[in-house]
Amino acid sequence: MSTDSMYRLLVTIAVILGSIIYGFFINSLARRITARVQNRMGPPLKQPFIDVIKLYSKRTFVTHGIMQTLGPILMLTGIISTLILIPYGKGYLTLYSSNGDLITILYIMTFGQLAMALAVGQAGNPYGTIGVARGLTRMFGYELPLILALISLIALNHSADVNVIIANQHGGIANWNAFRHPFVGITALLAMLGMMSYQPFDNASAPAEVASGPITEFGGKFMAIMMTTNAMFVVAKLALLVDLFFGGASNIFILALKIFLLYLYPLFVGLVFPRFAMEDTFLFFWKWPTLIGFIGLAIAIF
Amino acid sequence: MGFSKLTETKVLLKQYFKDIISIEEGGEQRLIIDLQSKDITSMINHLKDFMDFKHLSMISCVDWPEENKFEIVYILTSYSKNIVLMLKTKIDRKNPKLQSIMSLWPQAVTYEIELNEMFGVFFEGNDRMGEEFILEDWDDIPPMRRDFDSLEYANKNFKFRDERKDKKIIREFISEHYDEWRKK
Amino acid sequence: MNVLRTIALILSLGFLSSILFYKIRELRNLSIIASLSVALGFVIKFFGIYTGIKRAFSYKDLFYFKFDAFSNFFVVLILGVGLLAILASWNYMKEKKGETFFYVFFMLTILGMVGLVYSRDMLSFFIGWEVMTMGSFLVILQSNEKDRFKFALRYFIISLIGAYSLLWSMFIIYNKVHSFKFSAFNSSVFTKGELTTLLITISIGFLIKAAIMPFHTWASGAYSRSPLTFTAFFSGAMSKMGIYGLFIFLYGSIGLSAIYKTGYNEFFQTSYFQYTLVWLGVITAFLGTLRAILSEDIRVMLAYSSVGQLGYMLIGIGLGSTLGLTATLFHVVTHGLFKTSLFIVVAAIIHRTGKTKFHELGGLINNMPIAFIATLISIITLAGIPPLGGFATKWLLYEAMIEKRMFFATAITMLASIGAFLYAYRLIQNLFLGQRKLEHDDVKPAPLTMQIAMLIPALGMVFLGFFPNLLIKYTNLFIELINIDFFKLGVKVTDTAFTNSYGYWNAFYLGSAVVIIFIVSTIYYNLQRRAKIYKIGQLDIYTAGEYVTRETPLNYSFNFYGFIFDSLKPAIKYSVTNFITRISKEFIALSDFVRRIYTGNGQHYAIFTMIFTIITLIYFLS
Amino acid sequence: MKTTKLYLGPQHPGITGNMMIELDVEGNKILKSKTHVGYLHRGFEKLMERRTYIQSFPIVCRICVPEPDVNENNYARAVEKLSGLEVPERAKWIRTMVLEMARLQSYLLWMGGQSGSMGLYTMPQWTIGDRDYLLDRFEELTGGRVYHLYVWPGGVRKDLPIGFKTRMLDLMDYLESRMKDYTKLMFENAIFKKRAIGTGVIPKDKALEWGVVGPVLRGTGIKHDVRIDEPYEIYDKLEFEVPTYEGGDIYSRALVRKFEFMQSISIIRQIMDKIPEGPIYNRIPNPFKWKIPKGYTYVKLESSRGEFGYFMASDGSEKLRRVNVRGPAYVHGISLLEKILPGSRLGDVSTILNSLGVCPPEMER
Amino acid sequence: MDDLKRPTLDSDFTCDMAFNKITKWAQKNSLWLLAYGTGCGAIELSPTMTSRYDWSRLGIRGSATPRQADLLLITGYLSTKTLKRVIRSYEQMQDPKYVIGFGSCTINGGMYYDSYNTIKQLDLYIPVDVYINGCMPRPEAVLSGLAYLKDKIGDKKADGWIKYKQNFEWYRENQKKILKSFNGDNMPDKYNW
Repeated sequence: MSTDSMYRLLVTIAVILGSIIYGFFINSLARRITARVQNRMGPPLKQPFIDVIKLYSKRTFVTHGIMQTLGPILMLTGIISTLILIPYGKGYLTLYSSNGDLITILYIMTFGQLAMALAVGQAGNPYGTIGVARGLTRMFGYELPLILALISLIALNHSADVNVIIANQHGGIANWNAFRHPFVGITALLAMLGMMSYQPFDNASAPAEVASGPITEFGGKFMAIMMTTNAMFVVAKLALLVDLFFGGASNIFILALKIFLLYLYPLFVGLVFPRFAMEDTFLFFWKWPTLIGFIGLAIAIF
Repeated sequence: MGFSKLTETKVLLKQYFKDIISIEEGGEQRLIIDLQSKDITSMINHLKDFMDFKHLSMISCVDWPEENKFEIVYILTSYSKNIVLMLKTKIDRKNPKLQSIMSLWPQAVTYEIELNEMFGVFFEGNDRMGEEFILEDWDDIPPMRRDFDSLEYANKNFKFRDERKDKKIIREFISEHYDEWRKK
Repeated sequence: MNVLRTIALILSLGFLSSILFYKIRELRNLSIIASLSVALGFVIKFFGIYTGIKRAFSYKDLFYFKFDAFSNFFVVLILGVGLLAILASWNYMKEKKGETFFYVFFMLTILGMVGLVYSRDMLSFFIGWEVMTMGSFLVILQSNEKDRFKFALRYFIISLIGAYSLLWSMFIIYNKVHSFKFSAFNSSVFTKGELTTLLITISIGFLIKAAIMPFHTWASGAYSRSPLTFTAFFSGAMSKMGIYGLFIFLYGSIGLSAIYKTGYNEFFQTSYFQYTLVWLGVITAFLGTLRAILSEDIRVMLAYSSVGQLGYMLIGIGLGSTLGLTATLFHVVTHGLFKTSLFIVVAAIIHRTGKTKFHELGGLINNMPIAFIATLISIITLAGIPPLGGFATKWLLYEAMIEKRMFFATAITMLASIGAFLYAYRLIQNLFLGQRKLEHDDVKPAPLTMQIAMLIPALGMVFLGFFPNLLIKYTNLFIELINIDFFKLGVKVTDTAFTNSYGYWNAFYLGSAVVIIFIVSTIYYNLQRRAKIYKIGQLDIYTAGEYVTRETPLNYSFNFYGFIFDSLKPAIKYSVTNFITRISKEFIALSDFVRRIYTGNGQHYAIFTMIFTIITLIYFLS
Repeated sequence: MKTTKLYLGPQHPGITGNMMIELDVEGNKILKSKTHVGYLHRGFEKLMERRTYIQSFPIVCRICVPEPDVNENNYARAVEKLSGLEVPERAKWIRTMVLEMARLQSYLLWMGGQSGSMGLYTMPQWTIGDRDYLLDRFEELTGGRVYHLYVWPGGVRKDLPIGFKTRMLDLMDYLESRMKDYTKLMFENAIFKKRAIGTGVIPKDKALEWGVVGPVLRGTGIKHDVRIDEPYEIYDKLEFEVPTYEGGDIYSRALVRKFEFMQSISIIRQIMDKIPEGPIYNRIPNPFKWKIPKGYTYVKLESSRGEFGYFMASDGSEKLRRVNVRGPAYVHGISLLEKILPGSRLGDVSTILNSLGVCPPEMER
Repeated sequence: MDDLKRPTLDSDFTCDMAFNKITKWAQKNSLWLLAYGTGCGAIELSPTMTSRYDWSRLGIRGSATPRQADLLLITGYLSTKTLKRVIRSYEQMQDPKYVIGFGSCTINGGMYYDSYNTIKQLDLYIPVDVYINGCMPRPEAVLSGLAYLKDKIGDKKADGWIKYKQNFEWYRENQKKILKSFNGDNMPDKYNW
């Protein structure tokens, strides 16, 4: 193990832990902001950390079978392997993104979701299965605009390597992808609403309709791992979107700031909109965002 | 203005139904009618179809153990005439039977199931009789009958907290001294 | 000794033994398996070696056969999948009504296919093709499904149409080139119009066998109504013959330059014909997946999923670049693997429970753990999730399409592969997870032979996931044989890293990374020692406080993706099958009208003849 | 079995209160729904037969939790009708004000529930937060936030505190201004409209026959309101309109409730201006020996969810023979729900339930 | 179906792990409350939840299912039918779990002392950690009750769930006296998760 790869390994571990902590930090900030909008105080900033420690200190864990125990572990694996493929900056911060391009990242994201879906299936709760079916339908919905945006990016930069895409966006804000190619940017932002599973599209885990959806049967330690993976997944997705559309970041702090600002967008949309019905969610993504996406792609090719 | 409508409906009902036991006005928009149990359904049909009593407010039952009778009360409202009509009929308490009016109003089913569970009144023509509506695994006699004492049932089934050492019934104590306290 | 003759001898021995020993089941099965495995071993041993063995065989300069990597690639697939299918059907077909004939016709189909693949001239190709279709038609009849005749007949008629269009194209070639040999074709002789008709007739013939969208109506019926272990072979290997046929006719004999002659487009650097092939593949992939998502019967869903996957292969061929061909060949192998394993799993389930609908099954994970593992690995490959082999095909295909600047097509194919993830999850959820029904409590695990037949492809997929470059070595062997300068921008394979101008992907590195992280997270998971883990029963779930019994139906499986169906309902009713059923109705109405003429009494016939004679007289006199 | 049995049971975040809807679901569509009640039954009608008239006064307001004043008012008027007790004029004005305040806070609670079930979590925070200011007024007037024990047979227990009028009028202006925000956030919200229009539709011709009452009936376009059909208290001296909207779906019911919310504010303003002076309470004889002659009466009033009636029978002793409460939820929650839910989507169950204003305790008392 | 071994009380409840202080602090400051309005007091929970009183300041959050909840509020009187569901929800909650009884109905039957359908004393059936008095306690009273519970958790006195496990037979015995259909097949005798 040459010093270079050892050093890169240490940086990766640091980035993974950092993304957990930063994910929780953003989550608690989001809770404070929603509380302020609803003119109330909101929980203290360290609340997500307290929740996870409490969940870990639970005394009994209940599982229905081997798959439900394996589910969270595989989900953690899926999320971490997505994280290491996304560049977080220059030099060692590009982690192992030299081993997988945009298509690999797009596909390895589904690994975590499949693991959780299987764990929910094993639990045998009808609410869980309905929640997963809804989540997958929503994914099937928002993937189309997302793919259109990514493919048009590949067409524009003549390469599927994320580092190359970042490199092409150097210079001022003017030539960030989101502004240089407006249509592609708008499609990606609309698709992002679906990815973040916030209010207008949180019918997978809607408490009123399907009691807390997929995580109905998960308590204690499984719920703790679910929350950490959720936090990491949010950071990973946002980092990817920042890299692709908002010019990546030279150092980690600018990246953190950009991630937080981008995170505010689905948050505020979610605060003022009720939930779509399931069919409308699916159709929403296949109507306007897809049209804009096609236009963006057409412009990108010709 | 409602007054004239009241007497007009009263006269109409009288000449339509010969053997009404009694019909009088209880309050300015209320009409109380007593009937035999056998022609209740025909009366209600007539009221609903011709006399525009479209809204069934309630079916209730009053228990008269001393006369050994259940008194079933149908409360109908006519929105156009603004009249609330209480149709009362007395049925035997030993095996209370009555014709169901399920076909007229769907919500009548719920009232009849409740009366069956609470009083034991049996409505023919309603297939959901005996269905568990409110009480679960109830083994005693229907609870709303007068001869069922709920305090004695509570003492038998539930254990009270035993700190009440003095066992004094506060209510009797207050009722005796109420008048002196008011004078002070 | 001539390699070809030995292989033919071994296989015909197997065929004969299936006829002679039909009484003794063990002997017959063992002899068939022996013959197949010996033949397979033989082919693998001499796969790439061309020196020192006689490998060509011709008869009366009409039938030419050749033994080289070009056809061995497919022969290995046929014999391998055939072996697994027969191994699985040892228990599956035991005591079933059509067992004896099942093996006979199965061997006949295999013989036809091997002959077809080794043939180097159109005549023997066509004979092998017919033997294969006939064999498979007869095997479908051996299953004990009620409505198997209707669907077998439909399959047979449509394949017949395909065969005739192939025959038509052969005659066009013959009367211009006067020889059936593939290599004897030179495009100068043909005019542009003739070339296009030639291409169209050939593609119709092969697209029918490969069940591509407009001609796919027979697929769901034939796949689901035939004995399931044979369907594993049917969709695992036989549907690839259409791809092989397209390949050998278009690139083997006609050649790229001739295709370009029929109209070339600079932007996409392909001919219009190939561009239509690509879009046919894309549409098949998308609509096949959509149809699979919304189907209720397990076998019908897997059938439509095969239709969808074949769409991917067609795209690869349509692109006409080395990367496209490697993607197709890679997908031929992976699809062969996971489809065989999935069909054998479903065969085992139906063998044990007798149920074929999603909503009748559920919670079989504890009864059939091996089947669960095999299905899990197959659906991960089906959905193309990185650590396993499925992702290699997806990556290669997308790189090839991007290389050819077909971006819209890439977008829709990617969406189709996400759709594949949807029905893959439904397959494993409704069969193995969820609440187990009362009557399935004592379901025994899959029979031993079936379990072996499931696990071998699963191991193959895992192996492919980590070392895809070994398969690339064989595909490159395949492509070098064709002396056409394809679009040279192939993929540079350095040990397990795939790099080409657009992107890169390192299979082994990613696979090992996932395994290491899995170990790390299990350690992280077991950090908490204090708590106790209780394994609880099936009914202890959150039911909003209510008490439930084993009879309450708690499985959510019917109309699983009802949302997609409701939102796409207006678009779904224009499906191809409705279109064909409408045509057939009008056809029946027409024939009913014509039938009225035969009224059955003499005077009418007399009048008709008299009128007829008068008309002809007038016609000739004037 | 094609269908899945889902229990939107007693412990379910989507259900308002403590009842159970047993659904047979196929995919996303509901085939059959059955409501199970009885989780909050404490046999309160039996208990009232064991208590004298004044003793059952504290029990009466605990029947329906979101709107206790409706029960108090009904019970008081029923006893007055049976015993022929007279109520002073000022007490009637105060009683009407209390009823209208109860309607306001119930509508605020409804707005929170309706939007919460649809996922708009900002709206409940706002509306239930503003409802609390109304509860402060109740606390000031009656001493209790939810259970007020204020309106009893013979009049009202306490007079208006000093300065109550100005504080109430300020609150009315505040609520009126807040309504603009609610309209922008909920009633005019595009997604709310998309989900509300056309779901949970009650056909206009069957509405009366199914026993639909209150805002739900007015939502189907039929104009009936107990305050106009049979004006009790001082409703004949006040000017207010009763809205009707066509469509019979969730959105038309929402508009009806929004319009009535504004009407209640104007009613309270009228009361505050024209309330006469005078005594507030006619003393009743010694409650333990107060015998009421034999008689039957049925008293009803317009609660925020519909016609709320009390059937009372007295038999001349100091305890009443029979009381039977007829709340709107009794019909809306059981027989009406079993007619609307089949055919609608699984996701809309709790939205429809909230739009019908179902309050489980009044279903099984 | 393997036979479930019921959670026996062994050392790990009492042993003092090194970071026990941190877990106590975490359990104290993050209480997830089961969304189950069992009685008439539930109406006072909504103002406590929303912007005016807002219990999320104390780190309390509602949870839809018993699996994630650690706090069960019995808000007011409890009819026998609801008691059966409360027992199932309570047993499905993960340890350590706490119960708060609202109002006088849970203490001695309250106003419905003579009703045939409500239980008179809650802690015969499930262990109760904190009682909040008041016939429907006000939001301030609810918050003070919750604060009191947090202190009790802080110094390890809130051990209702240990009591439930220790004398599980006694509780099951009382429950069976009232719930007639307890030993039906759908109501398993053992600790149903």
